[in-house]
Amino acid sequence: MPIVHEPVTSCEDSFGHPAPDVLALEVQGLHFTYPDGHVALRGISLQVRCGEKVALVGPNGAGKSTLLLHLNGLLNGGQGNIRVMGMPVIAPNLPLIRARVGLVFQNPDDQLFSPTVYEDVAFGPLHMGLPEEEVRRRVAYALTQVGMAQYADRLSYHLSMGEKKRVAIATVLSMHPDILVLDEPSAGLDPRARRGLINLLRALPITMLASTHDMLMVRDLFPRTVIMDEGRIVADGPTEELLEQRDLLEAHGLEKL
Amino acid sequence: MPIVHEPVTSCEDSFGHPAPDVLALEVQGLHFTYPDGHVALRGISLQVRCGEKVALVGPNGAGKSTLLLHLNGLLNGGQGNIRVMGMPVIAPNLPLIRARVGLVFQNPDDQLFSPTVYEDVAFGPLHMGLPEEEVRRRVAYALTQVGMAQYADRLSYHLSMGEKKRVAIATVLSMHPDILVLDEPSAGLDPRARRGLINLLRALPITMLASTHDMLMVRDLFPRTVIMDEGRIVADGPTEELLEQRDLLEAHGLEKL
Amino acid sequence: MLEGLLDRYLNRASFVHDLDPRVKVVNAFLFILSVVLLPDGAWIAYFLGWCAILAVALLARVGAGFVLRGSLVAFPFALVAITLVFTLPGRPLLTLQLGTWELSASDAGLVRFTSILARSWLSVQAAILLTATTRSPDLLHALRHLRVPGLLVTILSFMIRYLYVLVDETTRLLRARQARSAWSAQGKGGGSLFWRARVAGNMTGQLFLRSLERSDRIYNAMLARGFRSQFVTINPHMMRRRDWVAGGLGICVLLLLQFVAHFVS
Amino acid sequence: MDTAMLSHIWKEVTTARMHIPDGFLSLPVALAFWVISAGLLAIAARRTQQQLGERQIPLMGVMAAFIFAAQMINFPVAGGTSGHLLGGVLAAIMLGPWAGMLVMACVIIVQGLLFQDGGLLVMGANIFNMGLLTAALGSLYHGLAGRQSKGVRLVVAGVLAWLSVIAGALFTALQLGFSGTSPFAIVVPAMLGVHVLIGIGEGLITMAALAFVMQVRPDLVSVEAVRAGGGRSWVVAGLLIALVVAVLSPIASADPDGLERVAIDMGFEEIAAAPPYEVLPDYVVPLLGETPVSTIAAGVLGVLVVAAVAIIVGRLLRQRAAIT
Ligand SMILES: Nc1ncnc2c1ncn2[C@@H]1O[C@H](COP(=O)(O)OP(=O)(O)OP(=O)(O)O)[C@@H](O)[C@H]1O
Ligand SMILES: Nc1ncnc2c1ncn2[C@@H]1O[C@H](COP(=O)(O)OP(=O)(O)OP(=O)(O)O)[C@@H](O)[C@H]1O
Ligand SMILES: [Mg+2]
Ligand SMILES: [Mg+2]
Repeated sequence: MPIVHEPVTSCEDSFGHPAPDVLALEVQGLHFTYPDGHVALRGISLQVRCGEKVALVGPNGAGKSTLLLHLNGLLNGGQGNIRVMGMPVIAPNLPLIRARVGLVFQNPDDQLFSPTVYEDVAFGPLHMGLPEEEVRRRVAYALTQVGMAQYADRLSYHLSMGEKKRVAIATVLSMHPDILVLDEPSAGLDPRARRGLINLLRALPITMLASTHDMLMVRDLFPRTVIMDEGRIVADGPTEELLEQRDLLEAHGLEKL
Repeated sequence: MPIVHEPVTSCEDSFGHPAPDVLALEVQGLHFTYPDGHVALRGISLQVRCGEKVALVGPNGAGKSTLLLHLNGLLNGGQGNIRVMGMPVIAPNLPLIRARVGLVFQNPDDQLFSPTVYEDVAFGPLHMGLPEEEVRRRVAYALTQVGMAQYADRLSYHLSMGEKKRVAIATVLSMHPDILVLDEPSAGLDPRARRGLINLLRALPITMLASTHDMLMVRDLFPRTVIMDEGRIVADGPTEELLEQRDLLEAHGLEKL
Repeated sequence: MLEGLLDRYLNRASFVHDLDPRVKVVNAFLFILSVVLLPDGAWIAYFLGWCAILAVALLARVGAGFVLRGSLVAFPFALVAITLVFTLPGRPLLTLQLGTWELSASDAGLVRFTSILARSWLSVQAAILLTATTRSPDLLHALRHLRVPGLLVTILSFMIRYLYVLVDETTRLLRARQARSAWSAQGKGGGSLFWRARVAGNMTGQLFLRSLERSDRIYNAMLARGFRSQFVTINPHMMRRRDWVAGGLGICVLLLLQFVAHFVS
Repeated sequence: MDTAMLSHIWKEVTTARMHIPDGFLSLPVALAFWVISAGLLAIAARRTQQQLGERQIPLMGVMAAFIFAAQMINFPVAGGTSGHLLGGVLAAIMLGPWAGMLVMACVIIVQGLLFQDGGLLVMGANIFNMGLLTAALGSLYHGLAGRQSKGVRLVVAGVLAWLSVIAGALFTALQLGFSGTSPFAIVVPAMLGVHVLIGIGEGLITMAALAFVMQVRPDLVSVEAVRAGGGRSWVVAGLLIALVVAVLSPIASADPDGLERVAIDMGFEEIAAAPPYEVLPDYVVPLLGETPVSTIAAGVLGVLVVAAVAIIVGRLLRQRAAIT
């Protein structure tokens, strides 16, 4: 049975109101080296509070995806501590952690592997062993949240890129996660779909950490930005301030808008 | 033997100087329906002069890729005429056409199908039947143009996305095309690699037609823009003017910067 | 995660790396052939064979440890042969009492089992040395020039190119599934066996369709660059003096092995 | 030996991937199968070329990479084991028998050549067992179920996939036996016993993958597509090859050890000593007997049983479909 080292908290207090003082995510001194010897993370420390929306930016190869994969234990074996809602991310906790951290991958094709939209969104709840009634409820809820309720019976394979992105997000929303972790959510979308996604993410009342190269989206959506380069966090602060610092941005392969 | 209906022209006059009055590309009343019945192009007419750099923008599914595939005869069977450097794009001319139109696909992994960079760049010249000496010369030329001369012996798989894009461009430059046709060249690149690509494309002295969603690149690189939607060209003119027309852009899923 | 597993080539500058791949392929193949032909119990010859492997590994600067570690892949298969120890008739060495049954290991069985293991182990190491010192494109060139049908070699080269791409794609698919494989706090979860199998099948089917579409795009990319039914390549390899010498030397070693095995011990 | 190694061994043993390493087959057996495989491959290459033309090159290459990658997709079964795909039947159903053979052969060549998963000298045997034989069985699908209802087609595909694993294991066992690497009386029942279970995973994944494609791209697996893919002659050809090999390989085997009399005092406990053999059904060994002749007969019988089950199941299902 799961080991949980501390009482499990939630981003909602006992009255169902948001609890902004709770730490949703806590990373301390995380180091990671790939088996081939490539050092990808060199001491990452990061805290995200409930309800925050944080952008993670940096050049290709900075280690953003590597960090995100750690957050629900898909990669491990490095040094350092990670806690999700107070629970340490260690092997025995993983089955629980994975329901709390909703990881949305860059390419929705990787995430949508069932024939129909319904089955894709139901995968998480079904794997959690929820009763069928509850699964249906959750699928309906998640699809409604992303505005795809009428798509339940469509084949995922034939959706447009923008629709796939939305369904991919629904596949983790159906697990009622506390934190949504997104890897390059706006990649490959045309301007209209991108705008729709930004509006969707803004409206979702959930803690969010997203890696991206899309500085326009960072400006429009994320109040806080973390800049990574070469496996380190080189800046962390309010987006407005960081986006003004041309030198900082240019030193890390980013562009001032 | 190749059928050529009119004297073959070139983007260089007989002294090797650029000849900006020659029509590099001429599309007239092009209609196309996919075998499954989906109508993708509904009467496209477009002219591109030698030396022009033209952006092709429009929402997902507008038919941009479909149009580009027609330009060197990878799709055919629709109504309408296409001429490349005065040559009609018809089956007997295809071997000549394909050397004149360099098509760079969106995903460089699809374009780089040989084990090493060298073999990929040599593929075009080899299949044009050029002698080995000339092939080597052209590979060296093309790789130098994209700044990847020292990468010849690397395995394509191990390159970064930005490097792959450059090599993909080299694979068609080695065929000495008159026109470079690019499908979403900046997709998937981080800001730094994107900037490098834009500079590279700007420096290449060659006619260019590129489909893209990247309005920043359109503004920086292409003096002329063509907007497509639902298989039709809905606007064609100087980029500066088009980018000012908020209503036009929004009606076709594009964003004003 | 799989990159290290996938790429067996060790990028070093060495005499062995520099040899013509044809020489390496032929020598590796002949070495394996010769090892398989060694009789049971030819310990000296096995040892000499191993010395040859070590020498090449040192010369190639790949390290004996690398070769050794890799060679353990054949180990599980030994289970198949271990029964020989107990079934071949011979002088009993050791008798185990298992319940009411008596197991006796015979000397002949042990010799045969160990010999099979030794030969297999030597063969695997030769194959590892080949891939550690020869890049896959060169390996394919060698095959092409050794008269393996060109069509097959071309298909193999496409396969190897897209192997990396598809293995990455699959890794991401598996990760995406794993990321959502949560259990409820009550300790329930996992789904039924058939459901899990169905999900795996769905993933396989999806990967198939994506691959099929990719092959279409690749075909388009080939056509766009002038491909017309015939594949053209340039031969980058020339046999030099040292290639001939190395090849000849290798064959001498093999003959020596056979001589030792049959006439010395 | 560390735990990683142990789990590696356990994985190898409990998956359908029976790559024989070099050294475990005698030279005559290895060479005989090289000849058979090379011959079949030559035919396969020619037939695929006729069907697909120049498009074949990227298609076969990417499909071979697909099978290789698909073999990584697993699903947890129980006790740390997992079900995997071998893919021969799936490849033959999706691409047709000849293309399926070519693809599977490429997979095994690359596994042996680049990753030492299976030897070089024994590659012919590995290609035969896991590639040609499985794809040939897969080709039965078109004759048996090509025009049936969706459910029948899926069941036939699943049964064939299950049988293909068993047939591959049977041939692996026979080759090992003829090489004198393992006594027939142990290796044949043990391999069959283990793979009767392992094959279930193969069957399930193959069915589900086919169902997915039927639902998402029905045009690819429609009756017309199927008709282009295969013919009845395949059933006969596949069977004949299998039979010929089963009869010929003992003659090719120069190693008399393989035909050595199995020690009579051998019991089942030592079989149980090796974890993979735990599932060995007791009754298989007496049935096979102890003499070389009966062992060959067992091999032939195995092939026939496998084929007969395939055909009977197909027939039954077809009749049922005709009634409903
Ligand atoms: N499986 C792997 N094995 C070895 N090295 C890897 C692996 N995956 C990634 N890397 C390396 O680790 C570093 C960090 O990679 P990561 O994918 O986390 O970067 P990223 O910041 O997400 O970049 P991008 O913006 O391109 O997505 C890179 O240098 C990359 O080459
Ligand atoms: N092989 C095909 N069969 C049937 N329909 C297709 C095929 N390829 C594309 N289409 C359809 O044709 C239309 C035009 O597609 P196309 O790929 O040209 O759009 P695009 O403008 O390039 O879009 P994007 O910005 O997403 O690349 C789309 O509606 C698409 O669904
Ligand atoms: Mg990333
Ligand atoms: Mg497109």
